[in-house]
Amino acid sequence: HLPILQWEDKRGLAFTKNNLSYSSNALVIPVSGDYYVYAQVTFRGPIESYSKTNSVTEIITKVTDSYPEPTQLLTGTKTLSEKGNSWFQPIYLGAVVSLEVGDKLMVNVSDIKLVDYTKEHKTFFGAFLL
Amino acid sequence: HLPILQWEDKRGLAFTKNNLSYSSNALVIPVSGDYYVYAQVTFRGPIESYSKTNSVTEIITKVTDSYPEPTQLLTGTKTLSEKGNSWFQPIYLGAVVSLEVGDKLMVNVSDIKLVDYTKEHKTFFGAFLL
Amino acid sequence: HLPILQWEDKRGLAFTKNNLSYSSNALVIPVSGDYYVYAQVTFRGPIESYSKTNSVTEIITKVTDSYPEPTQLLTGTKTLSEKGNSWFQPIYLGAVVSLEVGDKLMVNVSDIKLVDYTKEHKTFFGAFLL
Amino acid sequence: QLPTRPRRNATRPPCPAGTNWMEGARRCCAQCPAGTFLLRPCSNHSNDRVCAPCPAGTFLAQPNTHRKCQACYECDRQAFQSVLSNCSATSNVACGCEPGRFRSCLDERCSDFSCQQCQPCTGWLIQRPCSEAQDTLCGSCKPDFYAEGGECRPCPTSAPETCSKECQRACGGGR
Amino acid sequence: QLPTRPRRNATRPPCPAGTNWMEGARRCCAQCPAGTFLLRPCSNHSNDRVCAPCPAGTFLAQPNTHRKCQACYECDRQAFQSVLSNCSATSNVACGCEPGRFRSCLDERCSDFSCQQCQPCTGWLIQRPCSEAQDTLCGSCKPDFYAEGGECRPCPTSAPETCSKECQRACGGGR
Repeated sequence: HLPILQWEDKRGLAFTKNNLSYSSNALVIPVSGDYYVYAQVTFRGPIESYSKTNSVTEIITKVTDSYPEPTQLLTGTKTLSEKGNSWFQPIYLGAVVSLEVGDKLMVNVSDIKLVDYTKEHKTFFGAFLL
Repeated sequence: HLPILQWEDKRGLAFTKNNLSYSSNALVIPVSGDYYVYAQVTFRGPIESYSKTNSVTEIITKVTDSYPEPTQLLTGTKTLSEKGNSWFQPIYLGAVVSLEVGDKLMVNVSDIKLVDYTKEHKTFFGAFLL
Repeated sequence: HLPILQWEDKRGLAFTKNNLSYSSNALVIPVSGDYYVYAQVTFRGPIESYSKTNSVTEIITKVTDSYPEPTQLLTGTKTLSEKGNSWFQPIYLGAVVSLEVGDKLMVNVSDIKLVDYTKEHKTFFGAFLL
Repeated sequence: QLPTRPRRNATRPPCPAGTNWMEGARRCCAQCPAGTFLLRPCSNHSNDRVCAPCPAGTFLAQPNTHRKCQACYECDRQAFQSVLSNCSATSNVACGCEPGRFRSCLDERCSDFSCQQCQPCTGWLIQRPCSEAQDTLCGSCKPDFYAEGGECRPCPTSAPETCSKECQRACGGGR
Repeated sequence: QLPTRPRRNATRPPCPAGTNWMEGARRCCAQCPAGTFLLRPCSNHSNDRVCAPCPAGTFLAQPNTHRKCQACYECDRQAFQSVLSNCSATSNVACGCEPGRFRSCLDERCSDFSCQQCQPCTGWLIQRPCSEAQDTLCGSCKPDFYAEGGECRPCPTSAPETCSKECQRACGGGR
C-alpha cells in the first residue's frame, strides 16, 4: 500500500472535538453518519538524489472492521511537467461519505518525500458530521 | 451548451438521502435553502485520434423553473502544458449556494472524452443542506 | 503583507446571512465556533508588460483582536510552467477552523493583477458555521 | 477539552475467526461470504444475520460484514484499454491493453496506465516481442539491412558505391 | 433573512494599550506577554486573567490574548534547508540553506525557497562569492585560462597551433 501521512492533532490550528479522535495516523469515527471529509497535500520537488517524478497522488482511504482491505474514498492524481527547477503542487479533495462508528480515515500519498510538511496551513486533513 | 455528465447514484460509495434525488443527470433540490455543492472531475489524456487539447473546464450549473437558461454556479478552468505523453488533471469545486425547491444541479465539462470515468473515487459530485 | 482581495457580497450569487457580515474586505465572524472556510481564486496570465511569473499563491488569513499580526489559515501555492501563451490556474482551499466572535477572514494573493475577477463563478469566498 | 467518554471499542473482545464486531448489535457477527453483503446484521445471536448477493456492477472480494458492495471499476476504452476479465460478484474488473499496445504505467502501482503503441522494429530483428507489460525490444538489423542513424536500412540492390562503410560491412561489399 | 441584531462590537470603546477587548467578558483584558497564551480570560477586572507558557513546538511572538499558541514551522531538510535559529516560545524557526547552496526564492516574499548548489566557477575568477541570498558571481577567466564557448579553458602547454585567436590573445601567442 501507499505510505500513510502522520498528522499533528493538538498544536497550532489543529484540534479534535466531539469525540472525533486521532490515533495511529487515523481519524477515528465516533458515531455512524454522513461526514464531509477533506484533505489538502502540498507536494514539492525535485528532491535531488531522486529520479524524476512525473506524477503525484493523494488518496483518502477508509479502514473498517467490516472488511479486511482499505477502501479508497477520494483520489487526486496529477501529472507533473516541471523541467528541473523547483515545483509546488497542492491537491485538495473533499466529499460526503457514509461512515460507521469505529471506521478509520487516513491519507495516503504516492511519495512521502515529496510532501511539504513545513507549514500547517499548506497540508491539512479533517472531517465533520453533517 | 457543454456536455452534461451522467452519474451513478446507488452503487458503491454513491447514495442519495433526505429526498435529495438524482434524475436525468441532475441532483433535484427537495427543499429551499443554502447548500454546500461540490464536484471533482479528473480529466486525462491525450486521446490519440484527437486534436491537441490545451485546456479543460468543469462547471457546476443550476437549472431552475424561474429562468429559461442554466446558471453557472462554479467554474474551474485549467490550461494544459503536457507534451504528448499521458496526463492527469483533477479539478475540485465547492461552495455555498442558495437554491430553491425543484432546482436541478448538473456538472458540465469542456470535453466528455477527456473525463476519467473509470473509478468512483476520482470523479464525484454532491451537495448537502446547511 | 500580500495584497487583499475585495469581494462582492450582495449582487448575483453573493449573499451574507445569520449575521456573518462583510466589511472592508473581510468576513466578520458573528459568533465563536468552528467554521468551514473556503475560497477559490482563478489566476490567469500572462499580463503583457509583466515579468514572467513562475508561481501563484492564495492564502486565507485571520485577523483577530487577540493578536497584532494576521494568522495564515490555509495556503495554496502552485508553480507555473506555461511557456508564454495564455494560462489559467484555479486554486481551491477549504477547511474547518476555530474562530472567535469578531475575527475577520480575508483572502490574500501573490499578485492581484493575475486574478481573474471577470466572472463570479470563477473566483469565490465563503464560510459557514458547523 | 470535553470530558472524553470511555472508548467503547477499547473494551470489546477480539472476534473469533469468521466473525466481525458489529457496533450496533455490540456482538461479533458471522461474516457474509465474498460476493455477498450484509443485508441484515445479527441481533440475538451471531448467526442470525442475513446476507444478499452483490447487485450487478458491484463486488466484494472478501468475507465481510459490509452493508454495501463496492462499485466495479471500468476499463478506459478511449485510452485503448481492454477488459482482461469482467467484474464478477467476487472480483473487480481487470484491464489490459488492446493488441499491438503495451502498458505505460503512471507510477509503480500502475493503477493508472495508458496503452502505448508497440514499436514495429521495421528492419530490425525482434529481440523480445511486445507484451502487456513492455514494449517490443528491437535487436540487431535484419539480414540484408544495415544500421545507420539509429535505423535499419535495406541494402542497396544497385549503385553499391553509395554504400557507407557500415553498409558494405553488413551488405557484403563487392556485390 | 433573520432580523439583524444591532452590531454589538460597534459600541465597544477602544481598549487602552496593553489590553485587548474580550468579547466573552465584554471588557478590555490585560494582554499576556509574548511566549505565553491566555489560559483563563479576565472576569471581574481586567487583570485577573491567567497566562501560561507556550508548549514545546509552539510560539507567540507578540503580547496577546490568544487562547492557543501558533505551531512552529519546520525547515525543509530534504530540500537542503538548514535551521538558522530554532523555534522558541517567542519566535518561529528561521531556515536557510546548507553550506555550498544559496536561496532560490519562489516569489519576492521568499517564504518558500529551494536551496540550489552554488556554481563552482572552475577556471573563472570569483567576482562575488556564493552567499545565502545569491549564487557565486564568476568574473573573467583565471590567468593561464582563455574564454571559449562560455567556458574558461586552460592554455595549451603544447601544440600551440590549435590555439584559437582568443586563446593566443589570453595565453600570450608564440610560447
